[in-house]
Amino acid sequence: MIKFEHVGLRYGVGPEVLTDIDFTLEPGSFHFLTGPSGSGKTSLMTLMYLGRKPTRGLVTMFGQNINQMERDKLATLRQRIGVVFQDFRLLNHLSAFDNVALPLRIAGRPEKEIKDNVDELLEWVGLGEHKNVLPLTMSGGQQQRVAIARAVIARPKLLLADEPTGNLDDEIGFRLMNLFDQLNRMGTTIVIATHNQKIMDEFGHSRLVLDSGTLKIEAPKNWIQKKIEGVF
Amino acid sequence: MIKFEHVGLRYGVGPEVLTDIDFTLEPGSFHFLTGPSGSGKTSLMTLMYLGRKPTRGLVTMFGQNINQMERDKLATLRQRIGVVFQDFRLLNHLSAFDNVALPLRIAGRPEKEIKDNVDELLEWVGLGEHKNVLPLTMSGGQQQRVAIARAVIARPKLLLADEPTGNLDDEIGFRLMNLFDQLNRMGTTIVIATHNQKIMDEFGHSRLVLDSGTLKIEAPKNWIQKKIEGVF
Amino acid sequence: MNPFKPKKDRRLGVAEGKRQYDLPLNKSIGTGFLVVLIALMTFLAIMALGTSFALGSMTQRWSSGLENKATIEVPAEKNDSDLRTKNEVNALVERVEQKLSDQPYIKSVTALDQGDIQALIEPWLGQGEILDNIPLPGLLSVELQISNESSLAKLTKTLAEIDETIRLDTHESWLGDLLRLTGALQFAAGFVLLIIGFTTVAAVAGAIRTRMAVHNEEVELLHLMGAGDGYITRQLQRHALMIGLKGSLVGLIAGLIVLGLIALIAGDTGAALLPDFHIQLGHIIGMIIVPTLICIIASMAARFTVLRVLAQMP
Amino acid sequence: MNPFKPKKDRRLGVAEGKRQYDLPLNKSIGTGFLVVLIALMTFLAIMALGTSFALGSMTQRWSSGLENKATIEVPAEKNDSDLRTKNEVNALVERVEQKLSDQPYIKSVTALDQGDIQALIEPWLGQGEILDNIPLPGLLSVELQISNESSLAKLTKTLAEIDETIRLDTHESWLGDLLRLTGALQFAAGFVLLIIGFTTVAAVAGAIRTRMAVHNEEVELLHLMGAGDGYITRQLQRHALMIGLKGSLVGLIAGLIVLGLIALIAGDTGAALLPDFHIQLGHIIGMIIVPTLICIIASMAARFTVLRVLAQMP
Ligand SMILES: Nc1ncnc2c1ncn2[C@@H]1O[C@H](COP(=O)(O)OP(=O)(O)OP(=O)(O)O)[C@@H](O)[C@H]1O
Ligand SMILES: Nc1ncnc2c1ncn2[C@@H]1O[C@H](COP(=O)(O)OP(=O)(O)OP(=O)(O)O)[C@@H](O)[C@H]1O
Ligand SMILES: [Mg+2]
Ligand SMILES: [Mg+2]
Repeated sequence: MIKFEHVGLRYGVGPEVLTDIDFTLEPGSFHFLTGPSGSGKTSLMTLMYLGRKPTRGLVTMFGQNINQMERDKLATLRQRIGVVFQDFRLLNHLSAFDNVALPLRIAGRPEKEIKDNVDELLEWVGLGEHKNVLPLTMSGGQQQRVAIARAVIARPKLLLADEPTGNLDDEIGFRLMNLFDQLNRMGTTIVIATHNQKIMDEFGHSRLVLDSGTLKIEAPKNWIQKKIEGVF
Repeated sequence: MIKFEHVGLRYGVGPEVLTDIDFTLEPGSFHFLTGPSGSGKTSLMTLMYLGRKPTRGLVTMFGQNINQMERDKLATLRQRIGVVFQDFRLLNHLSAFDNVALPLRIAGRPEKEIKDNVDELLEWVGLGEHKNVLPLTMSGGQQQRVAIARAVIARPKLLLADEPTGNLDDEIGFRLMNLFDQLNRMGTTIVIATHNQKIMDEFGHSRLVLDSGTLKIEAPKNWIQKKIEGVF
Repeated sequence: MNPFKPKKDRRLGVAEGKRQYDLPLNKSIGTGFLVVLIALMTFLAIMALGTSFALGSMTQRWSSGLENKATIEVPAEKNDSDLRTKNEVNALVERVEQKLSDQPYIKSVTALDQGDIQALIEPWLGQGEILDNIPLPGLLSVELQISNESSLAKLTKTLAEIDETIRLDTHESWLGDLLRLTGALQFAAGFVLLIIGFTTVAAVAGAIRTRMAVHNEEVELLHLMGAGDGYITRQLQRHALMIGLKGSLVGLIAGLIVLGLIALIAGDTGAALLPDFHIQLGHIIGMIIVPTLICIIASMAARFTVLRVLAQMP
Repeated sequence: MNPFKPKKDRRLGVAEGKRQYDLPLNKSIGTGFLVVLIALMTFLAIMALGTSFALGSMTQRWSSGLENKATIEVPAEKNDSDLRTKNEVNALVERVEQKLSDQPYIKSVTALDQGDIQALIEPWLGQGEILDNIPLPGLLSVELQISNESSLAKLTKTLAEIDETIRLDTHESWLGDLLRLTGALQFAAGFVLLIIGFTTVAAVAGAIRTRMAVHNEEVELLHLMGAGDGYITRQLQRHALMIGLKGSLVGLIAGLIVLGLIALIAGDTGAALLPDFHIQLGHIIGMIIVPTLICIIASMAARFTVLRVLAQMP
């Protein structure tokens, strides 16, 4: 699904933010991406959603070398990736409904289908009554949920979520994690950047740990084991 | 310090987001404000930092009735309130340094003093090397720390922080909570809106719990007690 | 509950409802300014075109009406400073008239009445019988078939044969000046049109680039969500086209109104400078081409600007 | 470590370093446009003012040079259609000249030479001794002290006393037309100045409101951080002032250059229409007042716009 080989990234003339990143994510896998603030999680995500090209190294996605791909193909590829941005990036002039509908519209799906899908998903994330509301009049958590809904609406093959529960309480956070789990079971590869220890502990997926620009993969912990330990 | 009496707030013609809020915060106290997403935490904060006037009820701050205050006095009052916004609200064209320096500049403090203060505080929040960096090139957590530094730089009498650790890992989160604690010990009244159960448990301050527009005050839990319970 | 389970009726969905822009273009700051600018440009273009057309038909009228005309003067004094009598002058004029009316290169020749000539001098001498006693020059107005070197040479020769003192006065020099002037003005009008074209391209390109800068985040987001260049370009291009349409229509109407007013006023003053502005098919086509061209320019300028900006995104 | 502990050297801090705007005004979109607009406005104002001054001195020259002048004609024919001899005419002219030079309301009176009059008629009669035999009218040029009803009435009466046939030709009618025309033009220039003022206010106010809209978040943030209205207003006002200064200086210089060029060209063509443009102190002050006024207008428009927007914040 995703293969990084000796990948490095620097912004402008600054130092390398990511150095020698090497990893492979299998299709249908589920990963947490963690690491201290400023360690490069968002930067790594950016490379994965094709928002930047790496300054060096080889990125292979969906079995194709990104560096040599044509523009049109890149666009098609991006349509298969859902992203929850750390700062949401909602379109402020569009209602919650239109924001969530955007990926389907870009894919050129019929309006009827869009309406049904979007309405149902907004209901699911608890925003059924806010579908005609503009982002700027929503609370932080509501905006975050719109961003999540937008990322998953087109049932992407790859879902990248950057701190998707930072503004949400545990209850709704877990609910959304379950949404990601369902998506994962339908075949979507998922990477979630998070600082939330509780969620990482609850859902025992493998962790990619970033520290000062280098990546370390921790084997998935046996979380039932951990949970049992927690009880005693 | 802060006294709300029968306060209600509605946005435009919508329903009342806050209904019949009644509470008093003593000078020098420390409170968590919590409640589910969309329950009105940010709205209540907005009333406290004088960003809006309530649609009904009486707000008294620093012993003065807000509703009858003159513009100039309101400005002076605002200078004594530090705010960490949920969405940071940094000025994107100003460096981290200039963003943090803003409250001191508005207060008309001399540049030399500003420089020393800001440099030291930026060092303290772990951004010593990023002082000349523009917000848009900072990571989410770094931006949040700039926002926090800006809120505390002028040593306000009242500090309002809306989800100040949403983008931060536990380590730096606790570090910043300690910063707030220090400020509190120097006499600042502090209200922190948060979903972070761990932090609320760790620091055993009283909780204001918002639910569907009404406020409930939970007496400060004996958190040493809680901690002991946790150990066993 | 699984919101991702496909439902039957979803697949049967039909495209309906009106699509708006994904980008907040309609609320964009500067749209009004751009419309006004394009209206102004169109207005100027229409004025330039109108001027050009008016000058064109004026030139035509002069060329056809005056270029082939000349005046012949039979002076009241002979070569040797002696005066001619009135009868002598009249005889000479008659001879010239007869002789010239035979020539194939002459279209018409008319002797000016003595009364006409007297009217010219009257202001200086007052009316009265004194004029009858003063020998006045004789004047003839000639119209040539074509006014070229050879026919003028022939005319000069014929006149010299009749009498050496007869003078020929063609309108060539001042008419040439006038034609050169109108030519220059027409050239200036063309130049104005060219500048208008460039300004429109520059303004639209600048405005679109500004829009791209203002809405950079939105554009980038669409790009990241897999919207192709065409998808994004189409929106901005349509936006520019709408602005172009609005602006150029306003400009066209304003221009036509002002041209109409000028024609009306000029008609009142006897059309001395501006000839009656015959509406010809060519003029109508020209007037319609201007807004069309401006719309095309605006939309193409938008297209290339957007594509250039998008090319910088990975 | 406690970053809040006061340090001694902090309290001794000195204000230093240059302060920039807290608002991203300099990078604002539309600043360039506003500068150009103000430059254009200033340019137009300077042109209008220049035209007005030129018309003013033209009027002055006409008034002083021509308004008090009149022409007296002693016709070559008597009332009863008989001709006067040359001597009779000359005698009459001489009498008129003598009589008038005594009158207190006459500044000067000059009889035109017969040669001058002949030169006027020559084109029609050719040169030669014939002119000597033709009785020509006598002409006198008079300059009055003041050209008003009573002095003209007196003049008419005096002339009638000498001879009934003598005609007085004042330049009043066509000069009056011309003066009325230049008056209208000067009025138009003033009107243009007024429109320029309004446009500037509208444009600056609009631009500042746009800026306030674009930078609404930043302005609101400053407001929430306790920045007084003055603190925020000052920044936008200074910004508007800088734009006004830049724009109006460019416009002033461009305007002066173009005026200079026009004066140069007009000087070449003999200053027929545009009089030599004497630079007077009043003109210099006028030219300096324009950009000053525009700067003040811009900065005040900004001030009131900002205050109005701020008043809507709690
Ligand atoms: N656009 C940019 N230009 C320059 N430097 C950048 C840019 N974006 C990020 N950086 C720098 O790269 C480093 C890593 O940033 P990144 O956003 O990837 O961190 P992160 O792991 O997501 O942090 P956080 O948990 O705080 O969101 C930071 O030091 C940041 O200052
Ligand atoms: N400017 C606004 N205009 C209209 N409605 C608003 C506005 N701001 C907030 N609301 C509405 O008020 C309600 C409370 O919002 P608020 O931001 O106060 O919630 P919150 O407790 O801070 O939530 P979160 O934890 O998600 O940040 C929400 O339903 C929201 O849609
Ligand atoms: Mg990040
Ligand atoms: Mg909130």
